Amino acid sequence: MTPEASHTPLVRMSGVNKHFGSFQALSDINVDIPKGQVCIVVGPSGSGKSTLCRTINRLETIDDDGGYIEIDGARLPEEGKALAALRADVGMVFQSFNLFAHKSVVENVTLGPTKVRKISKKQAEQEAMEYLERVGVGEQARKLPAQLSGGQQQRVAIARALAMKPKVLLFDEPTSALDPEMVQEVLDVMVDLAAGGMTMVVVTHEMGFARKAGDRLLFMSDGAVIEDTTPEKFFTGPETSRAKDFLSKILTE
Amino acid sequence: MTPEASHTPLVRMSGVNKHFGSFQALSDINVDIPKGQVCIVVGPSGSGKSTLCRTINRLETIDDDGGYIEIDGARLPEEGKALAALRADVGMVFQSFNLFAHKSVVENVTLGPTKVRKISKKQAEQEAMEYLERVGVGEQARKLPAQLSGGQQQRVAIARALAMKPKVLLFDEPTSALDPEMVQEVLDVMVDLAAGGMTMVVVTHEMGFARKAGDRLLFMSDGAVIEDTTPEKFFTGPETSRAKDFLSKILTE
Amino acid sequence: TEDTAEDDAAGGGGGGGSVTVGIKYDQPGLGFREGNNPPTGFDVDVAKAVLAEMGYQEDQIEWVESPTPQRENMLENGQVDMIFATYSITDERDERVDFAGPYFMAGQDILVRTDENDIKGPEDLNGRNLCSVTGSTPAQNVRDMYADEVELVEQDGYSECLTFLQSGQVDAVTTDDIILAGLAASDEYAGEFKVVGSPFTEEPYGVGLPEGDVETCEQVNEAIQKLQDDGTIDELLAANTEGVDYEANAELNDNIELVTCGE
Amino acid sequence: MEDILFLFEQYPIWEGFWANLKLAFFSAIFAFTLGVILALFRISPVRSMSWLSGAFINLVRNIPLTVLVVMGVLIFWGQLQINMHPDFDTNFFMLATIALSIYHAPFFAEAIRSGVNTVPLGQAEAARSIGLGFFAAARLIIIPQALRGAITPIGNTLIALIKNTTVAAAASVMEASGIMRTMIEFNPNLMVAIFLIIAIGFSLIVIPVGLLTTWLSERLAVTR
Amino acid sequence: MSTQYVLFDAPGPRSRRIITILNILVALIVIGVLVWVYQALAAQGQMSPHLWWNAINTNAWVNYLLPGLTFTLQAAAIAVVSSVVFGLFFGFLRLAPVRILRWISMVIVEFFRAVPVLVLMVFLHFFFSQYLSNVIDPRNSAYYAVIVALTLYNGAVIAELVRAGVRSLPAGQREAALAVGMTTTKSLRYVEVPQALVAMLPSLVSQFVIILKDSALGYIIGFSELLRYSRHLGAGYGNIMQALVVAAIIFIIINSLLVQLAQMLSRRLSSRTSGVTEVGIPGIAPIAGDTVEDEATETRAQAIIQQDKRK
Ligand SMILES: Nc1ncnc2c1ncn2[C@@H]1O[C@H](COP(=O)(O)OP(=O)(O)OP(=O)(O)O)[C@@H](O)[C@H]1O
Ligand SMILES: Nc1ncnc2c1ncn2[C@@H]1O[C@H](COP(=O)(O)OP(=O)(O)OP(=O)(O)O)[C@@H](O)[C@H]1O
Ligand SMILES: [Mg+2]
Ligand SMILES: [Mg+2]
Repeated sequence: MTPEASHTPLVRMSGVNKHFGSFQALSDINVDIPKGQVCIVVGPSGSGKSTLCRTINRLETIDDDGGYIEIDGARLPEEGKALAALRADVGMVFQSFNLFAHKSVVENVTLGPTKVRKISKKQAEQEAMEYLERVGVGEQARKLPAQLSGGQQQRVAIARALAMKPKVLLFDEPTSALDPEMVQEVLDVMVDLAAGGMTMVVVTHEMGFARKAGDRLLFMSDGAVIEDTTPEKFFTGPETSRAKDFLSKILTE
Repeated sequence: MTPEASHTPLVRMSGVNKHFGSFQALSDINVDIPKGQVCIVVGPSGSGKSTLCRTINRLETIDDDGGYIEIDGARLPEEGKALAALRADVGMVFQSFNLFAHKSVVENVTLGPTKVRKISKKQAEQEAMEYLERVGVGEQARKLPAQLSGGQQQRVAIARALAMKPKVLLFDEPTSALDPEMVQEVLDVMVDLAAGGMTMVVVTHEMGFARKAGDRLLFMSDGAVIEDTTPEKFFTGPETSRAKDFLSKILTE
Repeated sequence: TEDTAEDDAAGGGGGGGSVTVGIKYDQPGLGFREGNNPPTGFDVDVAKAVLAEMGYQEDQIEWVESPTPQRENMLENGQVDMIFATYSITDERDERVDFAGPYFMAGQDILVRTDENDIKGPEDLNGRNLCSVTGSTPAQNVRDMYADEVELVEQDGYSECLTFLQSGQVDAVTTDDIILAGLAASDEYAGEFKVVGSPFTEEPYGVGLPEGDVETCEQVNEAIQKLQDDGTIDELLAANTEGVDYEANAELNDNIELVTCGE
Repeated sequence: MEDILFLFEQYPIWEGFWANLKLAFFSAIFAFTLGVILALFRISPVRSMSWLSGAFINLVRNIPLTVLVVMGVLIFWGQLQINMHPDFDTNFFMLATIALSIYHAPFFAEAIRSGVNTVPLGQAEAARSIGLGFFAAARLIIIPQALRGAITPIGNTLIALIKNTTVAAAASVMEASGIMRTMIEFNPNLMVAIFLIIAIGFSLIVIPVGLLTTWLSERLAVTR
Repeated sequence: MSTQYVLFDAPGPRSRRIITILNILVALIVIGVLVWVYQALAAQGQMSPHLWWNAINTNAWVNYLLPGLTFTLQAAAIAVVSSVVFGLFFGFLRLAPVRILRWISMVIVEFFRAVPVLVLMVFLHFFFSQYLSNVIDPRNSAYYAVIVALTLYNGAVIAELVRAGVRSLPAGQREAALAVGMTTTKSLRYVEVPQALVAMLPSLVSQFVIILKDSALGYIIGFSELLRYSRHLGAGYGNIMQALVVAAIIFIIINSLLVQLAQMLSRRLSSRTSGVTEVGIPGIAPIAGDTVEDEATETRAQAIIQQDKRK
């Protein structure tokens, strides 16, 4: 079912399991994501979407039972500097933005490059401004996160992730904490990124976005990926009854 | 424009104004809602939808400038027993459910009937179970609210309101705090109620619901009702430019 | 106590040759001090005279407040070198510190409101309210020896006792006659109180010294002897009780026997 | 070890702690009662009442307890001649109790108020919207939840109160800290042991209260 | 009526009448009580102007109030600085990855929070003058006893504030820092600790109020601070009541200013941290019990450190 990639996938999850205590949050995940692919993840609440997303940069560990995750052909390091270095290559955008509350917008964006990539402050700031302009919040650069709207904060969060020049970007429900009028401005930025060839894993229920920008769609249920298809096919003809059930709940209008 | 009602309207708002300090949250509201009507209220954030809804059972007072509100032909009492009695006749469902956190589900539903309507505990419980069954959470009766999902909590809140056998039900964005999959289960209950002839005022952005169950739609902007029409007409051909603007932001998919 | 911190700041007390003397700060006529002003009173003057005999200049003396309940401690801890603070020589105290002197013989007496006529001596205090200072002998004396039904309130200083006496919360204040005289004479209370005038104990005022400091003790005794012989002490007493209706107990004071140091 | 037994024989250590406990018990009752009244005034819609309570709370909270106790003896008793008991020991015990009660009442009031503040406005609105009147809403919905939210701050205040009973020493009440002082004065060689006896004594009183508070507040916590 | 009361509904006309009546009643009672107090004092001769004047004239300030206030403020200020140092040190120790360190600091912190400050002060006073008389001038032992006792107690409280400050940050802050490639140390250093400190500031300021108030305990061990000096003032001029009232007012004014500063900081800073800047109930330290059990349930943040370290 999986669309085959001709060379090493950028992200490979192979036989990944994850337990919280006795509860199994991920079961036998096998997913290869080639470079440039935009992979949408959908599924009911509690199905393991966030967990899947977070294991990719090891904010959650995985079970030590032979399953593994590779980024760009290299095993995910388990700790220390190597892990930090890997995380620098994997950007993440959270549902609740998680901007650093004590730093201005531009400092939020430069903090990673200067402290992790050791780029000069000046250059980091110049680049940060470019990213901020690109996501449309250049004018807010000197403000504190608390002074921005949710939509603006999330776009700053995207700029912060981009500033690390990541190989892949993870989005965990980036628009679900936003007021309806602000959803679109964030999705627009994401569509641009997708069009620009960024490899992305996006947990979202925004079907418009999924159809417009998604190359592939994973449907999760009870910790397993039970459909691995394209957004178009999924929304028009889901194969499993759980997916049908799920869609009937979501698509009410 | 308002669909004329032949007899006394169940809810009449006439020349209602409301200030918060110097800020005018409602300006000159004139709305009659006949028995059985399902009246949808939409509008941008801050336009006064919640305020309108809350003035109807006097959770907000209105300005003392000649404007008035009548329920079933009687002026809204200003305080004391009379106000409490009136509120018992006007059910309200909140965005954040507001179930009594220290009481079980069934106690939440029986509290009003036993303490306000003075119905025997036994009968109240029996009725409560019927309402809980009707909204599909009969099995959760002995749990505490915090143990339920949002959708279940909101359905309990509806059962709690119904148990008072109200003349009119007010809903203030009843689904906007819910996860997408749970929205439908709540809307389904509301559609049922509407079909059963309940008079309802519903602040919501769920267009599917508005179209399916709404008899009438009020579009608010800056505290005033600037369109008073039907859902169908509103979504297909809004008259004012503000409504068009609003719709273009909401309807992105 | 920390008054010394301020003394240091004020530059009081010269280098190696300074001596720290504990006195009362709140007993007008005996030991009294306001802020950084020089202290005044009979004890202070005697201390100066004694120390002068021992070869100390006035600017070599550091004054420290030594409230009644803390006197033994201050000597034991080395907070002061000597104490001139209406310090009666008793056996109990002698176990913890050493005394030189006495330089004056006081007697315990009772202070009452001017219009009080029922209290003529300690026996009359049964069922009445009496005020004295925490840790001082007089109060216990009265209770143990004369009036076991007296209600006793102890305060940190006599000034509180006077306010209580003035407001009627206590009927009598007891301590040494000379202290009472000084208090009764102060401007604030002029005419309100009287000393009953029948001292019922002997209170030999000694100079408190750290246990075992025989050398200083002997020096102090020598100085006191000289000051008594040449009448200086009488002069100082007269100067400090000027205008007060007070006569020292002549019989006792005329031939004071000094303690033997090092016993 | 013998020395320590000697201390227990020679000095009224138990009586001292007992005095602290008695002070704490009575002060806690009075302070809590006054605190409830202050809290009700504070959250009432009557401006003058809430202002009055606020003024009292802010004044008293900013005065050191020692000053209050000393004022109690020197002003309340000494100057204003308010006698509560002809027996001086009892009288000063009562004075200390009053000072402790006045001092801690604002803290109890704030604890209760913060408990009320843990109840979301929505709970009150929901209660009103099903037709419950003021008293019914307060009794059935708000107070039960507010009390649970107030357990922790009330426990904190109670612990502070227990420790603060030592300040009664300034009103010549013979309690543990005063006895400790006498003991050290006469047995300076046992100073550390004496301190540990008193310190551990207080820990044994205070820590269980803390644990009980935590246990209660967790058990009764309202999960939202 | 834009203020919302949890307990009270928006008032109608009858309630408004009742409120007005109550307002008048309260005003009358307050005036009555004030008049009564005034007359009771006047009857005692306590209202005579010279008694009050003697408590606030130049002599009173120069010789009594200012010297006393200086000592009070000096002791409090030193205690504030040293307790912050103590608190930061033990606070971070309580977050340390080594279990034994966490334990040691927990025992120390809990001990000093459970012992009454006065008991500590009395002990230290004797201890310093007995055993440390060659280090500390015995004449100043009460002064140092006050400072050290305040430091130990308030330092323990601040240690709890530090720990609570880091704990109260949402886990997302650390996760975001890790996600841009910071190590756990860098995340602590650049993201968590700065925010925890900002969040703590208002509580620190209100801790200053506690320290200032507790410095008056020094009165009992003979430290000449404001209270003792004003007692001397009262003793010298027969106006004990007036002198104590003036001392109380000085305390009230200084502490109110500090409380206002704390509240202002808490408003200003709340947008600069994702921690909680609430001051809580100024004047009461959090209880002992609630930390003992925390030891078992490690913080989410700690769990992540551990996670990264393990394996
Ligand atoms: N730290 C944790 N400890 C224990 N269980 C957890 C933890 N995190 C997640 N879980 C559980 O794992 C399951 C999957 O969680 P996850 O957050 O991945 O779901 P999700 O699909 O993202 O849901 P949602 O749409 O609600 O965000 C859930 O049942 C959740 O309760
Ligand atoms: N208690 C209050 N005090 C002051 N202003 C208020 C209060 N409640 C509401 N407002 C103001 O009144 C206006 C209308 O508020 P309302 O909550 O009715 O808007 P709304 O249309 O329901 O918005 P939303 O879609 O965000 O819920 C807003 O500008 C709001 O800031
Ligand atoms: Mg999720
Ligand atoms: Mg609203």
